[in-house]
Amino acid sequence: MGFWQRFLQLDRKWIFIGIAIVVIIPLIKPLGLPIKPTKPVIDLFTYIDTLGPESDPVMVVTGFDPSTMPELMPMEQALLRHCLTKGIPVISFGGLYPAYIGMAKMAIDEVSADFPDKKYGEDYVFLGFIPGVSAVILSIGIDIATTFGNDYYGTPIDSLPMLRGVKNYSDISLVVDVSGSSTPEYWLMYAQERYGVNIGVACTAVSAPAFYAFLQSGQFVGMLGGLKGAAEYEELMARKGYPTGRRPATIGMDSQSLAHLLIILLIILGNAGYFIVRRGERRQGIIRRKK
Amino acid sequence: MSISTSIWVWMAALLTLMVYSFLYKDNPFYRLAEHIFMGLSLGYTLTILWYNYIIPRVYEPLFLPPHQWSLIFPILLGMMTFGIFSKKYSWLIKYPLAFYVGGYAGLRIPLLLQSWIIRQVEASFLTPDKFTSLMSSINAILIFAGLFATLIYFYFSKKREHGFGAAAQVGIVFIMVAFGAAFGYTVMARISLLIGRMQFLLHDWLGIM
Amino acid sequence: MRRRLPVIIAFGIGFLMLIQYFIPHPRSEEFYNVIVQQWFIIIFAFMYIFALRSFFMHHITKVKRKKEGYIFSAVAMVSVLFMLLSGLITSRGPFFDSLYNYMIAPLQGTMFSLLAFFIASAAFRAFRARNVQATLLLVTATIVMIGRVPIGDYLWRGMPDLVEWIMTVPSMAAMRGIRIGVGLGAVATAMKIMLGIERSYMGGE
Amino acid sequence: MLIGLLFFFGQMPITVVATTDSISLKPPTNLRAMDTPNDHGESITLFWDRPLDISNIEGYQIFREAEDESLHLAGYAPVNKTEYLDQLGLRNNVEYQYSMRSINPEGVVSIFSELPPVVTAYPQWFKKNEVNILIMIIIYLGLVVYFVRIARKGKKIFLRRIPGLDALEEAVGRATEMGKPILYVPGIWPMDEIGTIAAMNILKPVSKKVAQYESRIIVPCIDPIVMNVAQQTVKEGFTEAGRPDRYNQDDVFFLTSAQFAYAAGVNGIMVREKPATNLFLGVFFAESLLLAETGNATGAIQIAGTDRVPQLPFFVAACDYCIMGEELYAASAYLSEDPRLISSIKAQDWGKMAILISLFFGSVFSIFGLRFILSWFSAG
Repeated sequence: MGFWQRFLQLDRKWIFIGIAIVVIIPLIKPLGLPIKPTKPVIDLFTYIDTLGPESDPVMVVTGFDPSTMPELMPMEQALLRHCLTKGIPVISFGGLYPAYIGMAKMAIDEVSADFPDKKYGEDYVFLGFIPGVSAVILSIGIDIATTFGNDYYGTPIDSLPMLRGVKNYSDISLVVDVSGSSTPEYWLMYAQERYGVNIGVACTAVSAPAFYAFLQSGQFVGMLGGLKGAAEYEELMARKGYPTGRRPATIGMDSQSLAHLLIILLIILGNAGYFIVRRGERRQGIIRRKK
Repeated sequence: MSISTSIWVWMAALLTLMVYSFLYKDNPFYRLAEHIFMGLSLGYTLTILWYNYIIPRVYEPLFLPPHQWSLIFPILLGMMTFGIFSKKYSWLIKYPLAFYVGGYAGLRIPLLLQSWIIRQVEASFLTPDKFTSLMSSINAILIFAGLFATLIYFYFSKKREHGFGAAAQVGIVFIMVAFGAAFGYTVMARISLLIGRMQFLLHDWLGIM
Repeated sequence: MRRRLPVIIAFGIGFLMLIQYFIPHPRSEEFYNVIVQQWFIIIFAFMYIFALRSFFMHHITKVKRKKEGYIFSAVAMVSVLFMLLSGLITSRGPFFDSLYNYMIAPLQGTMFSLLAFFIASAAFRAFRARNVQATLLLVTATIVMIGRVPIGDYLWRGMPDLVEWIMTVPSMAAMRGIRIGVGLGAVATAMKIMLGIERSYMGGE
Repeated sequence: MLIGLLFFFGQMPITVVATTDSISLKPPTNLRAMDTPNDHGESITLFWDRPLDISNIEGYQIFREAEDESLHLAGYAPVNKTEYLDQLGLRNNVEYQYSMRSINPEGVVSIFSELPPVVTAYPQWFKKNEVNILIMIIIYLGLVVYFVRIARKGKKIFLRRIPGLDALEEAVGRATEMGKPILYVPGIWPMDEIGTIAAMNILKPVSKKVAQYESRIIVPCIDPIVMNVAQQTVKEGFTEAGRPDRYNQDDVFFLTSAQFAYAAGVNGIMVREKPATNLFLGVFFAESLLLAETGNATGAIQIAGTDRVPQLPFFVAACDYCIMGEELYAASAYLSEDPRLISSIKAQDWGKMAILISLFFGSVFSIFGLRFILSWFSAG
């Protein structure tokens, strides 16, 4: 049996080992493969980047649980970092479902630890979960203080200096929903269409195609899709010289790229082998027939 | 960063490794993780069922005032399942099954019609607003043709001859492109999951990245 | 009668649930809620008794007969009781949450992530250009795969756009076609059940 | 929650700042309030015309008052809107008085608009906007019944082959030859999905074949109702084949209750029991490839079928045969050889044809500005 024949029957364990290697090695020793930001990411980044300390706050909504955390946590952290770096007031909203609040807390705690000069209540606030889903989105459009009452830590909204003068969506420059589900559609339907607030979306690679239509129609300001979107956002921040932290998405993206390349390589080699073996078999067939 | 000292993180890490051992071959570690997993998930489901469903939707309405006595009917219906213990009355289980399956069948009909048929058809008409540019016109016609061919591919009661056969051939071309695209598209998400698990092992557990 | 009554029940409740959809009145919503959130749940709960019986019988038999690997059956049974009791005793307290977060969730995530390996081996094995159809499948998959990572962008600027075009034009056309077909088939099946033409789900006649 | 909100809004002071700005700022005109149609009540729709000069306006504040609700801010709409749906804290059959005013970015407000007549929200008994769906159901039901009647008269219907189903018999036979069991995985969704019901419908003819071949079938279940149905179905299948003695209830069992735990368990069964044939028929999600790839590694013949479109590529890649989409529903009819079931497939085809014709003529007419066919397919 020739090399190609054996290759075609390659035990899948070798493929598994290959995938493990190309995923693990870049995580330990990042390669720094180049990343080229795409338009939806640039749009969202630029929108936030033009804001400043005097702008209306940006609201970052947490919409994911541990199952989609690998993709979405880097996005949420990059967005929070960007805002804090630029001094844009940030409202971190713990989400429409109770399962998301833990993720939101983790994100804001980790990021704010890197910005010791930013004060809670003045530079950023953290709003907790309240039940109601679409009713919550609607009532933020009327009055934030009465919707939430207190922030996550139990402080009345009225006594948070940052939120003075922030009444509803008309005083918010952008809502970004970092979501592992279809909640961006709720924000679109209830906040954007009803109240005209700008919406950005950060979602998993799987749900990104579903939101493309809204992006094209201009209903979303911009979009981060999957680990790639997060990595592009980190890249844009790095280009501007902003602090980016550990850049988890960029690190992950190296693994992602290598894994894709390995799979493609396997497909190509598999087909090459297939054709070589088949041609060999055909030739043998011809020889046999001649005999 | 250094290796984790939390017993919980260690537990999670060991279970993770046990599952990955399946990639080499079936072994007692995988088998242990598998059975723990099956057991814990079932226990979890039962707990959730108890607190989120049985207590608020059955126990409380029935035993707390105002008593919702009508719930006796589904309970009787449910008790009919016990018929399977006896040969003579085993047919009794057909009643709750008929109720449950029949009810859902009726419930699904308008929903299926709306989201799987009407919305899809509604979006597929070639209306003048789809012909704003050359590219959009080509795309609109391609989608339209692809949809036609795919539907014809699934036609059961006609021989695939002449035009019909050709259309079905075109249909399978579109279907294969769609499958390839879906496959390729999913690769990214699956690799991301693996990266997430590896980051857990390397960062949260071993503390080496 | 014994044969017809279940069919009549299936039709009756099916018809009511169908009509309910078209009535927005709170009465109709209440009917829906009672049936779906209470009646169906109760039937479901009774069926669960049998599911649990099946689960434990399956494993107890293994342990009793000391079948190969019976120890794992014991582990499975202990795990159920352990999780259930820790949920009930602590009324879903932090310990219960930790069991979920550090045992169930990682197991779930890891099982899910096995797909990264399997998708690679499946692609290697299945994506061979045997005929036109298979070639289309593998070429599209490869293009989409490469267009999704930054390298695709470097190979050819238009790569991400091409991927998007594939997703939104030919792929969408086929997906829609399949969906409409599935919709028609599912509605027909549901109607056959309501009409009692199809009743293998209750064991047949 | 909503009651709480209402309470808050009720407490809110309304500050009216009268400045020169507030005089130049004009309120919306022609405010109309009506009950939102085709709903369960508790909702009112407002319409208005924009003021002529909107240059300095940021949006409109909407106020509401009732006998037991003092005048309070009930909503907000951005400047370009002319419609608002009020659903927060409304009650049926209560008379509400609405009013509106404009607000500029500095928070300066205009005077109130003219008051429209009082309005009440009330529920309706029929969704008039979805009557098209009802009509389609009736027509389709008529088609199904019609073809079933024709079948009773004994008219033969041509059906094309489905390769996966043709292979089924061979796959069952192979398992018997090898003396190994057949694994039937009925998906991971409860009995409320039509795809799962279809899986149960196929299970009966399959188990009948299994009994005829004196083979063994293993059916691990994830849902209690599916398990009960599967037990009934397999038992009946064995009985019909005249082999009730071969039915083993312990082979149709409840495995566990969660998606990936189930996948882990089924994988375990596949590598330990080494079934000769794996059938994955029903509703599958991400676990599809986990199962199919493990089954492939054990060398089993695999036939898969699902109505979940996103999972089809994985089954196509990792299984020997794949029953695609609606073929799953047709499969039980094909296998049962019951003319009544087979005939209903004809109704499906007619449905397809009707859709194709509507799409074609709807598109052609719409180019000439006639949109009546399009309106049949508007969802609500």
